[in-house]
Order: sequence, then C-alpha cells, then structure tokens
Amino acid sequence: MKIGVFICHCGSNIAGTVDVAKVAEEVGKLPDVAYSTDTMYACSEPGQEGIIQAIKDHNLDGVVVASCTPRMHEPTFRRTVERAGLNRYMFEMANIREHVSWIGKDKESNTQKAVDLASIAVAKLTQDRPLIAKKFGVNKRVMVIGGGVAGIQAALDCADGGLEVVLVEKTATIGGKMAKLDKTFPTVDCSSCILGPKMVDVAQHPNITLYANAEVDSVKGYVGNFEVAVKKKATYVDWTACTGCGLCTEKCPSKKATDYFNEKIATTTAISIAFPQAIPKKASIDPEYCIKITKDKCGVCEKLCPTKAIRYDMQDETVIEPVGAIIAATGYDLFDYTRYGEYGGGRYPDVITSLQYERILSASGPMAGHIKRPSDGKEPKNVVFVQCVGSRDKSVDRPYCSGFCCMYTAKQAIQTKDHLPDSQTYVFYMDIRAPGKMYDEFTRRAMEEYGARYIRGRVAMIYPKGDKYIVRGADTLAGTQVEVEADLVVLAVGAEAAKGASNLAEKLRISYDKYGFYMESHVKLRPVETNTAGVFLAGSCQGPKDIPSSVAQGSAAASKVLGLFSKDELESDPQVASVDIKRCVGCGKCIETCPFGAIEETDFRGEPKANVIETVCQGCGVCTSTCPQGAIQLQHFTDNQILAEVNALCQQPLVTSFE
Amino acid sequence: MAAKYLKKENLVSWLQTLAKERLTLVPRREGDAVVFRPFAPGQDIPLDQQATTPPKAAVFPQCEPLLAFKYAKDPENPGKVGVQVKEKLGDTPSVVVGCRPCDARGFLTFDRVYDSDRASDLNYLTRRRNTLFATLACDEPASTCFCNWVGSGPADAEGSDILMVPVEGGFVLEPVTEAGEKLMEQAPLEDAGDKAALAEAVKENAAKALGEAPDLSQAREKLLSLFDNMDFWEGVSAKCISCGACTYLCPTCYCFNITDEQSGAEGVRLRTWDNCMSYLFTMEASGHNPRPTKAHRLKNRVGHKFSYYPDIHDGHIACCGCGRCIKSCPSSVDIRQIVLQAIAASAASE
Amino acid sequence: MSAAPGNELRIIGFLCNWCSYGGADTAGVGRMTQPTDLRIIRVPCSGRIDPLFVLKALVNGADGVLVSGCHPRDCHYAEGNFYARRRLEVLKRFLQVLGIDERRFEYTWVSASEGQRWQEVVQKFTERIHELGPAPKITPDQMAMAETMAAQPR
Amino acid sequence: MELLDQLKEKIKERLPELDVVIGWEQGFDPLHATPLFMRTEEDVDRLVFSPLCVHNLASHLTGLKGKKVGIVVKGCDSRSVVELLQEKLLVREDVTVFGLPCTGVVSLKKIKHALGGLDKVASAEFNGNELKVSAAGAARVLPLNEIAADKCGRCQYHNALLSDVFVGAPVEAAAEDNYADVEAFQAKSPQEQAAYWRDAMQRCLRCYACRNACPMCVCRDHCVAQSREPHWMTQQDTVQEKWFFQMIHALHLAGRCTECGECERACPVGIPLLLLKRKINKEIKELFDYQAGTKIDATPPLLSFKVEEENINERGW
Repeated sequence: MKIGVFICHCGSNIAGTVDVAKVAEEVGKLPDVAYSTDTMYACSEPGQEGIIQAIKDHNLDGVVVASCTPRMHEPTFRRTVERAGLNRYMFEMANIREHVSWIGKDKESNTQKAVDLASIAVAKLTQDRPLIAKKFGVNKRVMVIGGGVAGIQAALDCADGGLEVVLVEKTATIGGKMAKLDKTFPTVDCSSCILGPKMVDVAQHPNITLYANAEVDSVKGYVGNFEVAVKKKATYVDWTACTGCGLCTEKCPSKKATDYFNEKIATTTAISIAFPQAIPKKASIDPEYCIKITKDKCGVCEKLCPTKAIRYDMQDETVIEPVGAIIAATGYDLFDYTRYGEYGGGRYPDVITSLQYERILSASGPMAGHIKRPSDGKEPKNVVFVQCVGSRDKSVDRPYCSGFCCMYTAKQAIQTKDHLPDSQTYVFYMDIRAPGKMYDEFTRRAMEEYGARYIRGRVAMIYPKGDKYIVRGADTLAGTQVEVEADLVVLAVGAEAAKGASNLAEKLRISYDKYGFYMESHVKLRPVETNTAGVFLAGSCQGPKDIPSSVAQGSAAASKVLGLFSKDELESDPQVASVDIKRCVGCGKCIETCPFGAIEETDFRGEPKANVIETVCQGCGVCTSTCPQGAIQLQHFTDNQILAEVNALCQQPLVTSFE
Repeated sequence: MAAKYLKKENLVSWLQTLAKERLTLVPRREGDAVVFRPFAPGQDIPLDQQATTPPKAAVFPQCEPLLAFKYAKDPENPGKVGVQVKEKLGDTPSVVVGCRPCDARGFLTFDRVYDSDRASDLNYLTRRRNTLFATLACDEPASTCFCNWVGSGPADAEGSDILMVPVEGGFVLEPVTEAGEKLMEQAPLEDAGDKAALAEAVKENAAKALGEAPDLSQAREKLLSLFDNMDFWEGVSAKCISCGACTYLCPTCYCFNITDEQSGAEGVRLRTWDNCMSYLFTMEASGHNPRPTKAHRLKNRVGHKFSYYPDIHDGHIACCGCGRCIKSCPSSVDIRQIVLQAIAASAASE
Repeated sequence: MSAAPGNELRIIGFLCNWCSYGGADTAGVGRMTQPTDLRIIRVPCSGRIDPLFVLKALVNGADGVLVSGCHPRDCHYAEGNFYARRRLEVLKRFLQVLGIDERRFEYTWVSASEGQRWQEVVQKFTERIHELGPAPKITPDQMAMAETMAAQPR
Repeated sequence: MELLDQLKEKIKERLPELDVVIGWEQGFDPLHATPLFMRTEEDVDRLVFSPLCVHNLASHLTGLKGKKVGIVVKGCDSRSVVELLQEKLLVREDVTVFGLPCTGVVSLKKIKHALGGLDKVASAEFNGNELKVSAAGAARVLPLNEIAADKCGRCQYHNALLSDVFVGAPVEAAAEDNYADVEAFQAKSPQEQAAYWRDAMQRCLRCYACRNACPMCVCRDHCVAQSREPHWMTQQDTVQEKWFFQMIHALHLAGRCTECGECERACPVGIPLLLLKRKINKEIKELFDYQAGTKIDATPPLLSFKVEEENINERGW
C-alpha cells in the first residue's frame, strides 16, 4: 500500500511544541508510507492542493493527515482525497494538536507522541477499505407528536411546504399549555386570540391529518421509512358524527368529573368538550365518571344527541402511519408543587400553581375572569408570588432554570393589578431572568408601574393564620426575615419533562438527559436534530422554552424536514455494520443488543443469519463487540482496524527476528 | 559395540554429559502431563509410563520459522520498497532420551514424505539429521497400545539410535546406529553380563502381553471401498468433537499450515502444525469445503493412515500404534475399533 | 515503533468519539496540561470496545489501559455505554486471576464538555501507572527463568 | 441397575420418533465411558450410566441441528441444554431430554493420581460409595468422595433442571458454591499468578479440545482463534498467544458458562482451564445475581443492562 502522510504545523499551534519535520521523517520510515511531509496549514486551500498533488504524483492509495481533531476537519479532508480520486474512507487523521501540542510543552515527548499517533493512523489506514454510501427512497410524510404551539407551528409549516402531516395529540384537543394561558408576555396580548387561528388552520388544512386523544404506540423503521403505530384512545363518541353542538354536556347529570383543562380548580361533566375553542371541537366521555359506563344507568347523552354519535362500547383502535420523518414536540409538564410540604400546596386551597392562576384569570375559565380565592370566593387583596418552585433547586433534583417563570410571574402581577386595582402583589425571587427582547423592560414595568414588590429571597414556609396565610421568607438584600400576610399565594412552578417523555424517547431511539428532556444532536449547531436520523425536536421537550422559542423551533424542525425531503433519495452513512455470512452462526446476539433494531434475522439456504438494515444502523459497533466469532464488523472500525492500532502501539515481538 | 548396562543412578550423569554437547530432551512432569523438555539438573525423570506428548516437536516443532523477512525502503525513493529474506534452519544438535519405540518410529512416516525423491524438506531434514533418539523399550503395554498391529513391537529399534531396555536397577543399552554408539561411549556403562538375558526376557514378556494382532492387510482396500459410505463414517465419527488432540499428539501426523506474521517492517513465515480434524484444514478460498463435516474429516484421518498413505508408501501404515489418540481423546474415539469395524463392515457388504 | 523517550510508560486509551474524545479535545482547546504517556485510539462508542482489545494491549505489554465513554444515559447511541459498563466491569474483575494487576486497567465516563475532568482523569491514571511501574513482560528471558524454576524438584 | 433399565425402557419408547438419542457406553477400558449414539433398540442395550459417565453430551447438540435428538443428561449437563435453548441455538421441539438424578461423577485425573496412571486398568466396579479398581496387577478401593470431580462437591443441581422424561428418584442434596478455589487463587500475587499461567500455557498444544468440548462454544469452525478476518491471534506458539486464546474463550463464555468443566477435562495436557471461567461466573453472580443455564427465559447479563446498576461501583472514576 502507498500511503501519504502530511504533518501539519497549524502555524505555530502544533509546530511550536512538536518537531513536525522530525515526525514526518520518522513516519516516513514505515513500510507502507510512500510519501511523508510537513505542511503549514493542511486545511488551507494550498494545503489541500498539496495533498491532491501528492496523491497524483506518488500514486497514493490513502492519506494520513496529522493535525487537529478529526471532529473538526475529517469531513474537509475526506472531500480533499475524494477530489483527488480516492475513496473518502481511505483517509485517517491523527490529532496532534488538541491531544499533543496544546497539552504539553516538552518538545521531545510531544514529538514522540505525535509520531506514535501518526503511526497508529497509518496502521489503521493499511486496513481501510473503500466504502460506498447506499441510496434509498423517502416517504415524504411527516409525523408531529404533540399538538402544543411548537407542534402546531411545525405541522403548519410542513403542511404549507406541501408535505402530508400526521399530527398526534395525547389529549382531546390541540393547543397545549398555551391554550390554557390567559395572556402572554411581554405584550399581554390574549393567548387564545393568537393561538386560536393557528388551531383552526390545523383543523382546516388539507395536508394535515389530526389524531387527538391518541398516543404513539411503537415506532419501527428508519429515516425516510418509519412505521408508527398510533393508538387512538376511546372517546365513546363517534367523532365523524359529532358536531360539537354541546347539547350533551349541558344535560349530563354527572358533574364531578376532573377538569384537567382547568387544572382541577373546577369540575366538569362526564361528557365534555375541553373549552369552547377546542380543536377538534368534539365531545368525549370520561369513563370513570360516566353513569352509563360505570353503572349502566342514565344514557341521557345518547338520547339527546342529534347525530346519534354516542358509542358507550367504543374500544381503543390502532392505526399504522408510514412516515419519513418524525418531529417530537411533546412539551413539558409542571413540577409537582405538593413536594414542597412547607408551602402547603395541595393542602391549603389558596396556595395554587401559576397555571391554575391562569385559568382563574381567563375569561373562559371557571371564574369567568374574576380573581377569587378558591376557598371562599372572596377577592384577594394581598397576592404573593413565590418563584423557583421546582426550579434551580438541587434538593428536589431540579437544578435547572425553567426560564419562563420570571416572565409569567411579572405578567401575572401586572394582570392582578389590572383586575384588582386595590390589590398589592409581592414576588419572592432568586434572580430575575429576563434576557429576551422587551423582557427586562416588562419586569420593570411590573415593579415600577404596577407596584409589585419584589423581595429577593427564598420562602421558608407558608402557614394559615385565620383566613389568611403567612408567607415567611428571607429578604437577602435587606438581610432580614420577612413575613407577608397573603390572601392568595401563587407558586411559580417550574417545568419538567412531560410524563412519559422517556418512554417515547425509547420508542424513538433518541436519548434524553437525566431529567427526561430530549437530547439534541449538538448543543449549539444541531439544536433541533437528534442522534437518530429523521427524528427532530421542537419546543419544550428539549428543555423549558417560552412561546417565541417554541414557535421558532417548530419552524426550524419543519425546515429540517423540508430540507430532508427535498431529495427523493437519501444516502446512508457506509460506516455501518456488515455481516460475513460465512462466519455468522445465526445466534442472534447482535440482534438482541442492537440499540436501534437495525439487525434482523434472515434465512440463507435454510440457515438463520443476521442481516444489517444499513439505513437503520447508526454505527455504534455494539454488535461487533458482541459477536464472538467476529462475523459482524462495523465498517471503518473493524476488529482488524482497531487491532492494527493496538499492535502499532504495543505488538509482542515476533518469535524470530530478521537478525 | 555390544549391549551395555547403565545403572539407574548413573542415568543423570550421562544426561549431564549429553547436555553439554546437545540439546537433551527428556520427559518431565508438568502439571498432570508428562512432556519432553530440555534436561535440567535435579529434575525428576518420569520413565515409568509413556509421555503425554510424543517428542514430535524435537524434529517438527509446533511452530517453526521458515524464514524471516524485512522491508527495506529505498532512501532515495521512499515509494520503492524492497524485501530481504533470510532462511531459518534449526540445526541445534539434539538428543531425545526416554521416548518409546513408537515415538521414535513415528518419524519414519515423516521421512517418507519429507525426504523422498520427489520432495526434500530442508527445514525438516536439518532437524532430523541433528536429532538422535535413545529410546526406552516398553516392559508392559498400556490398554491403548497397539504397536504390534502396525508392524512394530515394544522393543522395536527402528528409527532409534540406542535402545534402552529397562531391567531391575537400570537399563540395558543396545546401540542401533553409529551415532548411538558414540552417545553410549559418553555414558558410565558396565558390561551387560547376565542383564542381557534379563533384557531379552523383558522384551519377550512385553511382546506377549500385547497379544495377537488382528490382520489389517485388508484395511487398505476396505477403507477405500467405504469411501462413499457416509452412513458408516457418520456413525463412527458421531462422538468426535473435531478437536486436534489426536493429531497433535500423534507421532506420525505431519501436516502443517503456513502463515506470515508481521510487526512493523519485519516479518516471519511460520510453519505450524495443522490438523485434518479442523474444518479450516480443507477450507478453500472460494468458500467451498470438500470436507465439510467431521465424518468427512475422520474418514480422512483413518483412511490416510491405514489406506491412502500405505498405498503410495510400500504398504507402510502411517500409524505407530502409540495409542495417544485414544487415551487423550475427550470422547474416547478409538481408531482401532474404527479400522476393525471398517474391515468388518465392508466384508459384510461384499 | 521506537520506544518512548525518557521514563514514559505505554498507556493506551480507548475513547468514544462523541463524548470522551470530545472531552479530550475540550481539554486541549483549554490548554490543560497533561502527562504525555497516553496514546488515544478513537472508537465510535464505548460499546464498540471489545474487552479483548484491552486484554490484547495488556498481554502485548501495555503498562496501562484507560477506557472512557459517555456518561450513563448520555450515550450517543443511547445504550452503548450501558453494555460497556457491564463488560468492562467483568473484565476488570477478571484481571484478578490473570496475574495482571487490575489497577493497570480503568474505565470511566467523561463528556465532551468535561475538559477539566479529562485532564484530572489522565493525570490520576498516569500517576497510578507510574506508581506501578512498567508492566512485567512475558519475555523469552522470563520464560527461561520460569523453565528453570519449574525444573526444581518440588 | 433399576434406574438404567427404566432409562432404557423410556428411550426405547421414544426412539421411533427420534433420529438419535445420545447416551454413554463402555469405552476402551473399564474406566472409560464414551458417548453412545443410539439409533436402534440394540444400540440402547449398550447404554450405561455410572459415575464414569463424565462427558457432557450437550456438546454434541448444536452439531445435530435439524435432527430430532434425544439426550441423556445429568443435572450439570442439563444446564448446558437450558443455556443453549435460552440462546436460541436449539429448537425446543427438536430436543427430547432424558433427565437423570446424579450423585456425582469421577475425576479420571484423581483416579490417575491415586493409581499412578491409567494405562493398565484391568477392571473397575462401583460398590456403594467405593470404586474397586484393579490396575497393573494390584487391586485398590477408592472412596467415591476422594475421586469425585470437583464440580460434584459443589453441585447445586443434582437433578436435571429440564427434562421431558425424568427417570429415577430426585436427589435431595444440594451443596453451596463459595468459590473457595477462585478465592484461593486470587490470593496469590499477580506475579505468582502470571508465573502459574506461563508454566501451564507453555505445554498447550493449541489443539482446541477445550473449545470443541465446550457445549457453549458454538462458533467452532469460525472461531476467531484461527481466522485472519478478524485477525486476533497469530499462529506463533508463544505463551502470550496461547494464553490470550484462553482469555478469549473465557470472555466469550462470560454469563454463558455452565461450569460443566469439559474444557478442563478435555485438555490432553491437563491445564486447569475451568478456573478462568469460574472466576468470571463468580463475578457475574455477584454483579448480576445470575447463573447461566438455570432459566430458559432469563436474559443473559452481558446482552442486557440496567440504567442504574446496583452492584457496579465505579470506584470514583
């Protein structure tokens, strides 16, 4: 084999502490190295030209560049060797900058280490084989999981871009958390006024199929060709017949059903429509409270329904949706505020969550927009907001900042004053985090125009006193203890990963952090991609986000899908596992351990054998280290390639030397 | 030189003398096995029974470098690489003391292959010519012994340089070759006297204890006639586990494999034992394997020893009857039984 | 390959591409000085590391072997490091009967952002290997010695 | 005798529906049994069962794929069958298991030590807890507990764990295994251990009897020990190479080895190979509370994981 080696100076970055000429000379002594030189900047235009020229002049079969990390410039140099007519995988890189010149000053040691690293690369290259990407067709349909504002935006953008979209929503209506909000910061404009039209667009868009009250059951396949099983949960109402007239909800005698939409501050009827602007505007029955279903009595709704849509015997149904890409937009859930026992949330009726307060503030909420205490219906005078309940607190394993609580608390303080001009609001806070456009100005308005009293410090405890509550905390700026008498306490509960998020992640084969938020492919540069090709992220499932960020991510994810689908065929990474059918004994251990379901059993002349679905394989190599007979090999990281590297560093001497 | 007597207590001093001039290989206990190792002063020399491994490696090592090579670059043109090659021959003068007649006789099977008009294996011959055998005659056969079946016996001196017959208190040494005679000259010997008669009695008793050997003259043809009878071979090979214990312990199995191994610019071409019980033995580059099952392979082992080899080597059976393949087989496959069954089976089918 | 200069020992690192190799890069970008003994072999995932690579290196004379992957739950391939953890733990304990000092092998988790942690790991492991000194080699000399010992009457 | 007759009867009953039944028969001398492949009733009449039936016949199962096979198993052997089934290397319907209760088998190595050799055995007879042997003209009586295989002294599964036909009365006893042998070896210094393996591996012939006798070594013809793709080992006969093969063998058996000891029994030069596997089994037990070959539906520990491992302490690294 004829290998060319290029040792990069990287200006003085490498050459400052590594004798690059010496490295080139030493590596040049290896039997397979036909050309070895040092070069000022290998990645520069003249540097790359030099590589191309050397490949042609010396008829090279492969190239080693010893320079910076391959995580940076490997793609660059692969393109370079390809331009010179070599296969792009006949290239290896040695990292002599981040791993050598930048971490040690001893030139002699560094030089020797650089020689070793370049020699490993040469040893590996001698085992490299040309690899060629395969092409496969794409199903240009996309599934969006989650019908909150991020999912709605992603679905609409994809649909407007001409894609068929399947939108799956867990609850009976889309709209998500935003639909529950009364107003939005920093404009204090009406939440449903801006979200409502988008929801209607979803309902009316010819390219969008909406499954509400449905969940993803399983995901098979791979980018371009997923098969998603969607479980449509029974609503006991035939939605093709239901017109959403609401007659049934008016007459339903069971009125104690849990009102999830109103955050449980009220109850609702067993058959209900979540809220007037719900999409789809269809009734559904809570079987736990339905008298007909639980006791086989009543049946009022069935008698009343003008379109005969009631189906008490309805069953869950599963549909299979073939799609080419998936956008996860599953949002967040609220921190369980009852975990702070000292705040009395859940025990004291007038200690409520911020989202419950939104429902109180909302004109379409159970109190029709009048602020009243849940306990006695009186208008509160002193309203205390407690921030960071379940945020930035290691003791409850929520060390992260939920990001938007500072802003909505300010908004709620402003709204409180608007609704009750005589009221006084207090806000216990740790720091004000208001880094968005017009955000800081907004919080200042809350303090300066609306007289909200901001107290920097944590609340230690809340306890009832008469029909009021004492909120005791520290004022760390004044260095004193403070006690505030409150009529109503609103806890700014933080965001946490949606319930079942990790479960869905496992189905989607994407990773999630220790809190259950989904991991993006690169923190900065690939924020809506995941490590599973064809699966994208939008909104708070990746981490807490406010509305503008969620919408932006929804659009970003949609643009990624549109970009992906702009090609009729995709190219798969050829660094995937490959089975030597002669060696495979068909034991299936690789199938068992593959994290991606990328290996299937096939029949070869009556014998079971493993078969890699190249487009699903992500190239981790777990199969290769599982297979005892080495029958399945991860291309470009085969046993022989890694052994060559190990042997280059420490090979046992041969029994017989030449001398 | 006539037969001489070597007192047991003088054996060590003889070995010490031998070891000064030659690599002197003697049986030594290692764990549960008895193997041939260079004589070390003070070691115990277990001569009461056949060694676990034969002294095959003395002439035909398990792994032997045939040549070493080295890539040399043209300093003017690093793209031009030359190869230098050096042949490696093992020419250390050696002697094996305390092997059995079957062990020494095993090399005769090798000689017909590696030292013939058609082929001459220099690596083999160099070692062969530099290695002498002081063989210990057997006084009592083991249950696995059958040297008399293959035309030999417990005191067969063919292939040995000295025959040592164990008698009360020591050994009666009979020179077989001139080289053997020279080795004997270095030993503190006494006249054999009446020990010579004792030695003859030992030989006779041992031969008697082996009993009558069955007539194997039919084996050659009959094994051939069974060549396509895979039912027969599947039956007799059912318990075989296809390992190489039988071949690697066999004093007559001479097959090898050649591989090149490289480390940096240097490399070596190795000859290593190979065995026909292995699937890989006949694996062809195309992926085709003419002996795909253990039945095919065991057929080859038995057929080769008792039919194909004798066919081209004047009727000499490629088996010395040492019985190690039976004794050390994890499944107790008994080659004697297979040969007898073959004779009987084809007789029945005729 | 020529021997390492000075008193360097032969330490081999197997690092996953996505986390630990990135962590080592981060340490480099941050100019975090480290001992120079370590030679890194890049693999896609710690799950790719067959424990036999580690043994191969140790049997062939490496003085120390360090494996580093993504933190559990943080694997680029979701599960690779979970498999690696089990296999490498079994391997480490296996060394206890192989006559290879188990301290010569270690496995750990370093993320791409943990440059400083990587520096500490390299420092700590290299120091440990230097405390242990060069690994005893199975050289022909030693073989001869073993042979003489075995020849002694027991 | 009664047990053997019952067994023969049961095998004969099932024989018409089976291609072959694997058992044992008398071998070339009174101390050696040998595997018997029964296809006819006459074959069945040659069947024997005694403490000399040391072979784990499960090693033959994967080689008979596609055939309807009956197999006679002792408790320990049955674990291999279970493990093979668990790994889907056998089809359950194709295997008929004749399970036996077993009070232990002999170690021929121990008998060899007691007699000073096995070459000249004229007769051998079991009488209660004793073996009467006459060899080289002398008669000896050996108590069974002195010549029993080591594995029998720590046997937890005297009765076949899996059987389609169980013959005889189950043995009540079950010993504990505290891995004292492994502990004792571990107590040696690394230098002593290395020297021990160096000496032992020196006489290895690379015959691969250890591998081929192993019921779980299902790669056999495709073992990495002899392949160039992948090229894990050279053919040099150095201690390193031979020793490295044993590491491969042990690690490929991690979480799979049923400790039948066939590797060690098959070794023609007596290398104590089971120790390596027992060491790994000890750790697998401690780490994952798992014993190979005891449950068909168990998940092998190295082909699975837990997000939080209870017993892996990463020592602060």
